[in-house]
Amino acid sequence: MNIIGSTPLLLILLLLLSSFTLPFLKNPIKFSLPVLGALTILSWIHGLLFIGGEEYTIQAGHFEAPFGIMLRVTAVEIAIGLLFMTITTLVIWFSASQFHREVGKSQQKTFLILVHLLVASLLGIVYTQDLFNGYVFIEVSTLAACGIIVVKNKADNIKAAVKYLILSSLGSGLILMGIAYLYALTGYLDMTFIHEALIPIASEKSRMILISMVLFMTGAGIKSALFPLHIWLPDAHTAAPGASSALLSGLVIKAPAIYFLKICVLVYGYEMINQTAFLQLVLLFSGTGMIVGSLFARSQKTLKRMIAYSSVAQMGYIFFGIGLGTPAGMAIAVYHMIGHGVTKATLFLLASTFIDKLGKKDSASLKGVGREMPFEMAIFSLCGFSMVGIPILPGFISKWNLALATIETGQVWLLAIILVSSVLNAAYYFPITINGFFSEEDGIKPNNNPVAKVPLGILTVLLVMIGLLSGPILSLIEKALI
Amino acid sequence: MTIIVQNVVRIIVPFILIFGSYVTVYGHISPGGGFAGGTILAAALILERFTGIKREFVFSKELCLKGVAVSLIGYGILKGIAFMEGALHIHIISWPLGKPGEILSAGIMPVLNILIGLIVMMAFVLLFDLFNEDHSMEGQ
Amino acid sequence: MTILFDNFIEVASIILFAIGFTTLLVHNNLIKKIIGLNIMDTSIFLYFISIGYIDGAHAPIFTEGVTNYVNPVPSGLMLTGIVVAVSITAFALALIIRLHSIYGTLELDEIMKIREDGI
Amino acid sequence: MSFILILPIILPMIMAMIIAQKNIIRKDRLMAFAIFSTAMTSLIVFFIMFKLPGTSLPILHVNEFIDIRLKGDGLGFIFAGLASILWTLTSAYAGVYMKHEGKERYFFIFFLMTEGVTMGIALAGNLFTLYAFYEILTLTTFPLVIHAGTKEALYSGKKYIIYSLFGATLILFGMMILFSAAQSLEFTAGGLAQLLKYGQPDLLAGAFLALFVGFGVKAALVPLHSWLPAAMVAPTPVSALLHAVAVVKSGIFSLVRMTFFIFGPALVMSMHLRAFLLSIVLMTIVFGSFMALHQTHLKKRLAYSTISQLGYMLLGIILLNEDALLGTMIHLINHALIKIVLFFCVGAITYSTGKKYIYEIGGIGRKMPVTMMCFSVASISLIGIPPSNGFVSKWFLGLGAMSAGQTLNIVILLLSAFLTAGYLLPIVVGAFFTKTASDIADEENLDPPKAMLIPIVVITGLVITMGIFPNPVIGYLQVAIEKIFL
Repeated sequence: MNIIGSTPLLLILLLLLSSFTLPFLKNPIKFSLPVLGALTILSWIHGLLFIGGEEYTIQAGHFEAPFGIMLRVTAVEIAIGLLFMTITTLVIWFSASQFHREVGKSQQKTFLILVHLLVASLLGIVYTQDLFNGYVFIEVSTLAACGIIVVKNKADNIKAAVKYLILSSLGSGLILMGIAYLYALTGYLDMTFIHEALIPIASEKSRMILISMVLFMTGAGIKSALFPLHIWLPDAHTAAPGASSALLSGLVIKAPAIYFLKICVLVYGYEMINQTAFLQLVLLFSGTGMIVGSLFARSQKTLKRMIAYSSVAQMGYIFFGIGLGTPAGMAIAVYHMIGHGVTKATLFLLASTFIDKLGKKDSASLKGVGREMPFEMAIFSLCGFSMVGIPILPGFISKWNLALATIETGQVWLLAIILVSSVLNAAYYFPITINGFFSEEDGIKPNNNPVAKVPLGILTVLLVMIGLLSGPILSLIEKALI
Repeated sequence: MTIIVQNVVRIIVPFILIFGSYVTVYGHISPGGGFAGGTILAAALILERFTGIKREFVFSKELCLKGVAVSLIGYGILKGIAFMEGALHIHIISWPLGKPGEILSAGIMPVLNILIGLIVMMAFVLLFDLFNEDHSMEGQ
Repeated sequence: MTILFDNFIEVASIILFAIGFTTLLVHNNLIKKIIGLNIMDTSIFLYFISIGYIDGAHAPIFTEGVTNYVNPVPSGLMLTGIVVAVSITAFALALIIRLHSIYGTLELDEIMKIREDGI
Repeated sequence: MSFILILPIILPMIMAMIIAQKNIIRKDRLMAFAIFSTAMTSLIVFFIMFKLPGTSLPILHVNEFIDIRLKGDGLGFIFAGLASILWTLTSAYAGVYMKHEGKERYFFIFFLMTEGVTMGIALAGNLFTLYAFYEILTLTTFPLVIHAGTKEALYSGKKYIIYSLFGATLILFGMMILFSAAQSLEFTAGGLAQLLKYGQPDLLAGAFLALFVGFGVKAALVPLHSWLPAAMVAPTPVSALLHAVAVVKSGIFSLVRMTFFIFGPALVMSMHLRAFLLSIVLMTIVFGSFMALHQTHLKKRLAYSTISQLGYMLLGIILLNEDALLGTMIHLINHALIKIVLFFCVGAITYSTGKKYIYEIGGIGRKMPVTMMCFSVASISLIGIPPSNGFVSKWFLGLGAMSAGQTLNIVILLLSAFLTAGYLLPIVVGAFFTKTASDIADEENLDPPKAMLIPIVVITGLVITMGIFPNPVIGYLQVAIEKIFL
């Protein structure tokens, strides 16, 4: 049991190791895909065995906390970890047939190396209980993420990557400053130890604690594209090749958010965050993001850019859940990360497929695509429906629960934000579906590039399953967050 | 570069290399360690490149990349085993705790230090080469 | 005032942080942005290390007869921090070199202008 | 045996899937297959209605609120039965009619799917299930609305979907508040008891208003009605069935469910919203009638007439008493029958002569005697001249208004009846008593083929029967309604 129990650590190590092995291989995809697959299966075994169990920690190395680094394993970490592993594997599987057409065969090796590195660091961010360790992993993930943007060697990509890198470094600087404040206050880096040490001095040093909270919020906000700090995201996600966009939008922006969530819950605790005005700030930013992000998305002409702006709005939902400051709100934030991760990854994969097949980037060119590619367009519509909030699909469930949690906190007027945002979502996803299925064709005949349908199918099944199993998932997550 | 500089560098570089190796190897019992040592080693090699000294044995880009990867794998395996042992509380291998002042007494510690030194050195040289010739992608 | 002088390292690091931050945000030149970034990072390192520093204590290496050591943890952390900062800087510089070779300038607003004109 | 409850929903969907396979069903057998499917569905509905009333079937229980559950009760069966019969007859009519519109296979796929969804609305056991089917209804009817594929059709479709989504959002908002107040959305005759104890009545009133307006969008509540006339670009069977029966009646039915099975009459009465709602509803009735007077496009005239008639049903709901609710339910049935006849007749005219405007069809009654006779009968019924069925429903609505003490409403009802006469009778008179327009073909009999004519005649027969022998239906409804007002 010990060995399976420490799977998270093993996953991170094996991913790093396999990443360093890739440069020596002639046909990297043949090695990478089985490795990722095997690790995904491993993580599912671990997940299914432990997700309902007690929370426990894995000690990395020979020292206990507060000196050593601990990995914390609860339903939250397991769920997000599973999401990351599964999506990465499916995206790589999908891109195996397509990636070289978009970027070129020679870059595929670099891409795979970076993806392995990226996933390892993302898992590190999710599982770690040590603030500084989290920071290091965040930096590694930033580098790797920039890397998978610039594998497509175009001017747009480099510019987007520079923008992302600079802003992101700013964010990590702020996070590091926050860590420094907490370390100066308490002398610990382990989240639970900091919490213990903060409780007695909470009222005395409240201003310092507030400053550190705001630092973390801004830092994680930049990296997770919280509304006014999102400016790097549309460029980066649009310029990147399809598989990279799927990973960036599905996973990379989620990791700092979960780091922030863990800081809120574990370091400060519900009592402390609810005493300050800090949560109102989070709610303000996220609420604005939910609406403005959708508005921006509506006015975009390129398909990928629209989906990217929609990510801004959806990250708003996640931070909105965190901003409610209750276990229910946090649980929905986590659930929405899962639901949105799957949906957005699928959407980006499909978008890149359409672009690949039609050779055009704007959403207007999708007219009549549904007749030529009914399978892809149907999945696209399903994802769109999930975003809009058609019942049973995950998007609806997060909205619904978010609303219930909002009513519970007594801020009924915030419901308006959720509803307006979902109407706006409809305003930009429905036209694509409608045009795709019901418009007369423009006469563009798609080329016959093969599309890997199996991973898309699996993603769709996952999407529906997440919706159907929302009850148990949410209750497990909420139990872990109290 | 003038011949004076080149000759001075020719004389200095071996000493720097030795100093770097010293810092690397003694990492676990005195100030220093893999990173610091690796940086010093890299500084020596970069100094050579600056002054334009040609040697028979050059750290080419390919070699550096592979070297970094191999060292990382080695480091990863060793450190990984140590991590996993700690995590599972199994302790198959009882690592010696080491005696102050003895280099080879601390189990895998010196090995790890040397590997880090190699990684850092080659990574820096690689970076320098990349910047020097520009127009090529980052492969770190 | 005395508080400021007593905690001069903290004050210095905050000032440095502010300088770095403004450089990063205000300047249009990409290289200057990177410099700002490095100043910012350095200020944090300074702050962190000053937390662990104990006046008059020895380096944290086991030596006969010494009992008071400086806290080694912040130094260790900052070593990692420096590695991270170095790799970020290196990566950013590599990208900027590429950008320069494409656009022939390092000013962000000029790049924007070229893009608008060109496309 | 309770699993049979899902059959009326699943069966048409499966049939739609089968129809979609080009190699299984040949093009010339589409109509027969559709008739077979819909007839099977109505048989099943009536079997459940008489043999297994009151069964309930949980389908998917994710947690307290995502709980898809079917339950049959009197009102649901009446709606399901009505819809399934009309669907059967329409599929016969549409089989012929759609030949001149084209894309029949495409039409029948969504036609059958919509039937399944409508059955889902009728048999839903809680508000969540209802809402889910209600949203799907928007999605399945959308392709039918834009069937023609022209720019105008797409524009109308967009309008339809935007209005519907706006409504759905309001419904969601109301449901959120409701669920957090009651922790349950189960339909219970007379309303959920938990709501009466909830501490914030203002919040509940807000929820009621949101739900009323939200469902009201599909029920063409003025000023949210404008999608309905626009949607008349759809082929006639679609207009007839979906926009006179399925969609708008689903809106009314959902409102009945929401008002009497979730909130309960007592709670709604205590909300002091009635004056406000009454004014909207009366405006709907009068506005619809006046607008209908102005239309020269036949289908648009009928569409505005529908808006006005839907106002009657809304009135019956917000009067909140037994008679008025009975009036609403009977009018739901009667209006469905009448309106479908009217639409079918108009469709037949368009089919045979290609005419769409009132001024073009003078003297058509002599060329299409059977069609126009049916049209006249339906018109007279809609006006509400005794002993037609329209009179029966208006009688009960009037009784309801009396017992609620709202005598003004009776005046409005009478006024609207006059207006109804004003916009329907000229068509009848013009058809029979003016000279035949010159450009109508000289053939002796322009009545449409039998497959189209039979449904028209059968439904007209039903209209007359409902007028003369309304008692079995009234008795059935009374039993169902009694429980609410206990």
